[in-house]
Amino acid sequence: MTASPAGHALSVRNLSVEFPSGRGRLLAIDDVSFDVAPGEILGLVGESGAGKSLTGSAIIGLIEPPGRIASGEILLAGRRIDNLDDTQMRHVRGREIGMIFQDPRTSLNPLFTVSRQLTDTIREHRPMSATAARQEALRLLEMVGIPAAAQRLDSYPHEFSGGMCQRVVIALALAAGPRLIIADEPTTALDVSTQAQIMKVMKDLCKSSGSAMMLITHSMGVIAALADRVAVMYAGRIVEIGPVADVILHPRHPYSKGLIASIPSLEQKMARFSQIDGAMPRLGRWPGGCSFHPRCPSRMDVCSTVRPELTEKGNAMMACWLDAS
Amino acid sequence: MTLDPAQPSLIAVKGLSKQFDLSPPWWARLLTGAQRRVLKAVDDVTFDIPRGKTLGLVGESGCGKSTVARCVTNLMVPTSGRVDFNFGGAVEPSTALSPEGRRKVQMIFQDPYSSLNPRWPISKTIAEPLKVFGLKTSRAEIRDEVRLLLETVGLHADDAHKYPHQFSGGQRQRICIARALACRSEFLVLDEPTSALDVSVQAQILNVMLELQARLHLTFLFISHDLSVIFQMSDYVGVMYLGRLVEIGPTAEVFRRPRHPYTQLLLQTVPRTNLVGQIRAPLSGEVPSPIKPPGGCSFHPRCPHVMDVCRSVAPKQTQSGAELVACHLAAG
Amino acid sequence: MLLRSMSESHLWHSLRQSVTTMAALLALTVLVVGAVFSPWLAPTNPFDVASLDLLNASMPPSWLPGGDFKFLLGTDAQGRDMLSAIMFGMRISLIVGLCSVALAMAIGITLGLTAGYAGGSVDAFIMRFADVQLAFPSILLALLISGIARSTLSSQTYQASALWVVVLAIGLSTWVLFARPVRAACMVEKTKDYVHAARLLGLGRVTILLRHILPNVLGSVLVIATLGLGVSVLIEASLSFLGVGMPPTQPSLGTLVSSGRDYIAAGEWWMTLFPALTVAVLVLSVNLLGDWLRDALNPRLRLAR
Amino acid sequence: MLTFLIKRLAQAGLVLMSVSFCSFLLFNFVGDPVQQMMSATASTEDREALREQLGLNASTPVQFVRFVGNIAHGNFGNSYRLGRPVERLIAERLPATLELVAVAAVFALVLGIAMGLQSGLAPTSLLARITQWGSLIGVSLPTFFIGIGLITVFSVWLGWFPAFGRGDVIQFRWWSTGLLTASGLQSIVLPAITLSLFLMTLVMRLVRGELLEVMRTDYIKFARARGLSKRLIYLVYAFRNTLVPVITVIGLQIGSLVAFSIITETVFNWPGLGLMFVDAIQFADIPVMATYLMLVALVFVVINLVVDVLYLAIDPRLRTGSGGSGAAT
Repeated sequence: MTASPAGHALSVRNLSVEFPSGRGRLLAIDDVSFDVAPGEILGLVGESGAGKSLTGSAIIGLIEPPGRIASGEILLAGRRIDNLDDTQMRHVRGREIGMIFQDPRTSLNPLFTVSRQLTDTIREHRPMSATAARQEALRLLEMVGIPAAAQRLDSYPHEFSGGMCQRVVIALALAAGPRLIIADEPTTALDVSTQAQIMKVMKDLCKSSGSAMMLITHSMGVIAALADRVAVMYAGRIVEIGPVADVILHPRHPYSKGLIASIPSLEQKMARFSQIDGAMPRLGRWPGGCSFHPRCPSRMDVCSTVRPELTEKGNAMMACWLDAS
Repeated sequence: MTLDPAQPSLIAVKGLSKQFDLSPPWWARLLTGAQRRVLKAVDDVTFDIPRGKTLGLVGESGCGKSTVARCVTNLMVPTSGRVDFNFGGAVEPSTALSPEGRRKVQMIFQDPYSSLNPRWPISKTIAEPLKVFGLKTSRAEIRDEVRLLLETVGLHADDAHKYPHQFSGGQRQRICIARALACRSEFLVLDEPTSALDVSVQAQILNVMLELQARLHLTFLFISHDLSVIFQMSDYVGVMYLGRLVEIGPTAEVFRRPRHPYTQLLLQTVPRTNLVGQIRAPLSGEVPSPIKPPGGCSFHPRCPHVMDVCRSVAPKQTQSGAELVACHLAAG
Repeated sequence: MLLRSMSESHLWHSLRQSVTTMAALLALTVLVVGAVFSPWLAPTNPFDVASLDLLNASMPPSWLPGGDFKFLLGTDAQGRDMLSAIMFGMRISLIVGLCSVALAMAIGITLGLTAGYAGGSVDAFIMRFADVQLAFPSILLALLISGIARSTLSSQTYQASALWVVVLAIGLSTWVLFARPVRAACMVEKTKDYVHAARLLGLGRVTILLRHILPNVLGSVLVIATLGLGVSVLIEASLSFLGVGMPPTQPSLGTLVSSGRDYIAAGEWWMTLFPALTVAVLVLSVNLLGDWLRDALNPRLRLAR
Repeated sequence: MLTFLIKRLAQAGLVLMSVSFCSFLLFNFVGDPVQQMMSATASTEDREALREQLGLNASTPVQFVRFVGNIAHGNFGNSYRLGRPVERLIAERLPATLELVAVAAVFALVLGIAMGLQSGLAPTSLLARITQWGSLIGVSLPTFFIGIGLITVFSVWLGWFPAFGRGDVIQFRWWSTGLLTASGLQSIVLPAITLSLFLMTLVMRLVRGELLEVMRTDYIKFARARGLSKRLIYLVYAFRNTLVPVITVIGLQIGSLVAFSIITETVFNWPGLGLMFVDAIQFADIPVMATYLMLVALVFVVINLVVDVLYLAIDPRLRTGSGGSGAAT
């Protein structure tokens, strides 16, 4: 946290997102801060309902109403983008932030050719003739590794396999050369062997273009393979953030510990799985103090009343009262 | 071959095939010259499961593992082949199961959100098999049994009157297990039972299943695309690719020394948390459409060890150590 | 059963949120009470020929010059009190509407469930049948059926059974309204795992359909039934307007509009306007209620999957 | 693709066959034609002769084949009431109805789609709320009431438009058009509005509903995340996806526009087929009824074939015929 916000591709400061409801306003993201350096891949990991996808939507300014950003700042290369109006934000989306969604088959409009969707996106952000845009579309498809791209340019999405569709989606997200890519579960809908290919494409592209990436996933394996740093989210907050090797191999927050321990191992057969009891509470039923305390094996009195803040512990930061003193 | 000659098999599947005819109607084929299109979802699959053991079936989407599950439980009628059960008495083919036999074969489904009738309180769902099979008759007995079953799977007995939407995914999966237990089933098909759940909840559900298996001596057919779950849960594992069983054997053996190149590929590409920063992937290749599988060995276009014979001849299953492998390499 | 599991509090809460729905419910209650209890509530009995007096004919509503407070909404050309005629007419309109919805629902649900669950050639046959049916828009079919009844029955039998002919005509021409969504919903439900679980218990098709699937498609049926009531009342009114629905001896709202129509040119608009307005308010409030039901049940249905 | 079209053509043929069979049944079993055609005093021999002459003594299948053959030759029999060939009557009345339906359909589609888009894209705007309410009232009002109301206001009170009839028409061979004369245009305004209102509100609600549905899909979210302009997202991407389900319903409903023209024509005394049909029902004029039915079915079938072709134009997935590859795993 030493560099100035300007040095970061993305800085999120004290971000909170709320949903008005019958029972008052519900905080779905509560005071989240993190940075992503240029060329860095930050993994955002957590179970469903932790608020990781919502964080991604908040950054690109596409939270579904009635949800809205309650407080905090989002800075893209030092420029505040959370208070931009719709037109200004439209020029940020696609041009400066690219987004990749989970299901490649539903992400592409089934009624338009791949080239149409690509050229529309390219020409939206870069003044270019139709033929030049088509050339660029071809270049993008080749870049993401679509074989015989020239012949497939005018195909419709249903003529592609799942993995090929996701490559097209990546090409679309990269069409205007964004400085930040938000990838929301980019490999979840794919088969294991295809998954690895897509991860490789994403990692290579990040390295070669210098774009930063925010990788949102529930899979620790994907995080381990791709990310440089990882933030673990629970109930709308970051509970632990640090370099991947530290957090995944030596987690210290009881939740990260439990989460990683509950992943079935491929190395050693166990008689019983290590489990965290209970489940993540639903939105609006989050307990006070540390919201993990009802499930925490090492909870203390303080945990149920006072909320721990993120504090530095070695290479990583975590929000826990354990060895806080 | 049987997986464990010392143990009697509870279920034996022989030459199971299931085809779906996707061809256009005959008049359209006549007029447009279109070809018949037959999807071989399952192609000549043979295996057996010893009593009290777990066979894991693993493979990518479209490999036919769910179709096997449906054929085994009689939700689908196989095109050919047979499924025989032996619950200790006579051998019963699955197509002619007695009500008693049917009761013993139950299934846990993937989607906990659709596997419970949303209009029924869960007590009614769990009580249904008790009534249908006449296991309990009086109202008080049924109520007590439902409470007992709920506690067995780790839920509160007082929640019996609640409706499915009041439960989380993991809790619903427990309710489904309770329904299967209500049948006093002996053989459970688990079709991706945890793939809709979060990791920490997955661990809970898998633990429940392990405990119940040990206590009630249950036999499992465990279907999953997750290699590590299969590794942990099963005694034997079968690997499927495009409708065929390419490798089957004791879990430890298959995972330690995979013999089929496809199994090797799967094990190599699965992301592991202990390998930080490593992506081990072949550059290209995807599962082809099961409607038009490649000729010969259907894996040959992706196989790094492909030989000429692979393109033309489909390999037969051959014994290799404690395993059966369908590969020309293993055949020597 | 349905409402209980939807939890009454939820429906009630959403009902109180919507002012228009409350208003519609109120209007509907007033109209239905007025119609059901018309023999006791109506100021006069419009069918009692003895009480008619031609001196009272064509009187404007009571608040206009020449109006009489005895006849709040004026009188028709025979001196009938319009208010009473409307209340009695609405009774007939509602009976026809409800009966024909019930008929359409019975046919539609049965065929829809059968087609959806059986699939294959049974499904194809029923749905082709529905397609042919769709080629005859409902009002046309209703016209045809009452036309046939008119030409086959003697005029006396026809008069006596006019109500049932109209019910039959509307019911037979609107069943597709139910059959298609029920079939679609049934096809969705039957692939769900709770149905598979029921099949594993060895339950028969009929048992599964009635115990498991039917309760789960009732939500959409309820919405269609509400909207269908509006449609039925409209068709009945149109048929009567065209002179092939309810005869003047048993006047429904549509019949009243139709018989008052000739007097518009003479400036005696109330004979048409008031019955027509009643139809409009009736159908509007039914539609509002249906819309609200759909919105109130839908997110719930989606959540419960 | 060819399979798809052949299938639809076969279905269309099936519909026409069933409808002509219904018409045939109408002819033969409802109301004895001999009874209708001869006076009550005619002798039994005369009746028998006429029977023979009409071919009524042949077996039912033979009669049906003859019936279809007659239709194929454009011979629909004589009207009981007017004693003239039905095809002539139809030909005289057809232009009036088709013009009315066409004008109403254009009204309904253009305004309905425009209002639907508007209220779907800005569901909370004042205009959207007004159209939303208007549409609800629109589907709740009986067609005849709208017609009577329009006549009362615009003809009786204001005197802007004629209350009935078609105005002056120009004859082109057998087709007569009212669209080329001032009085003809004036005359068509009120009936066309009356007829179009129901479809217009339906189209509007449908477009709005489908658009809201499409706006929730991943590909629209992804298009927004790529920073595409609103115009492109709404009017090109989302609109085309909205059209797929919308044209099906529109296809079905344009058919029913023909049916609803019965009421409109009655209210406005419009000299079209609907008016003729109502008269035919009153007098049990079976040949006219039967022919009208077949005509409506034909219109329905033709419109639906057009819809199918539109489908092919809009949805590439149908063109390659690979729709059904998502089989069980």
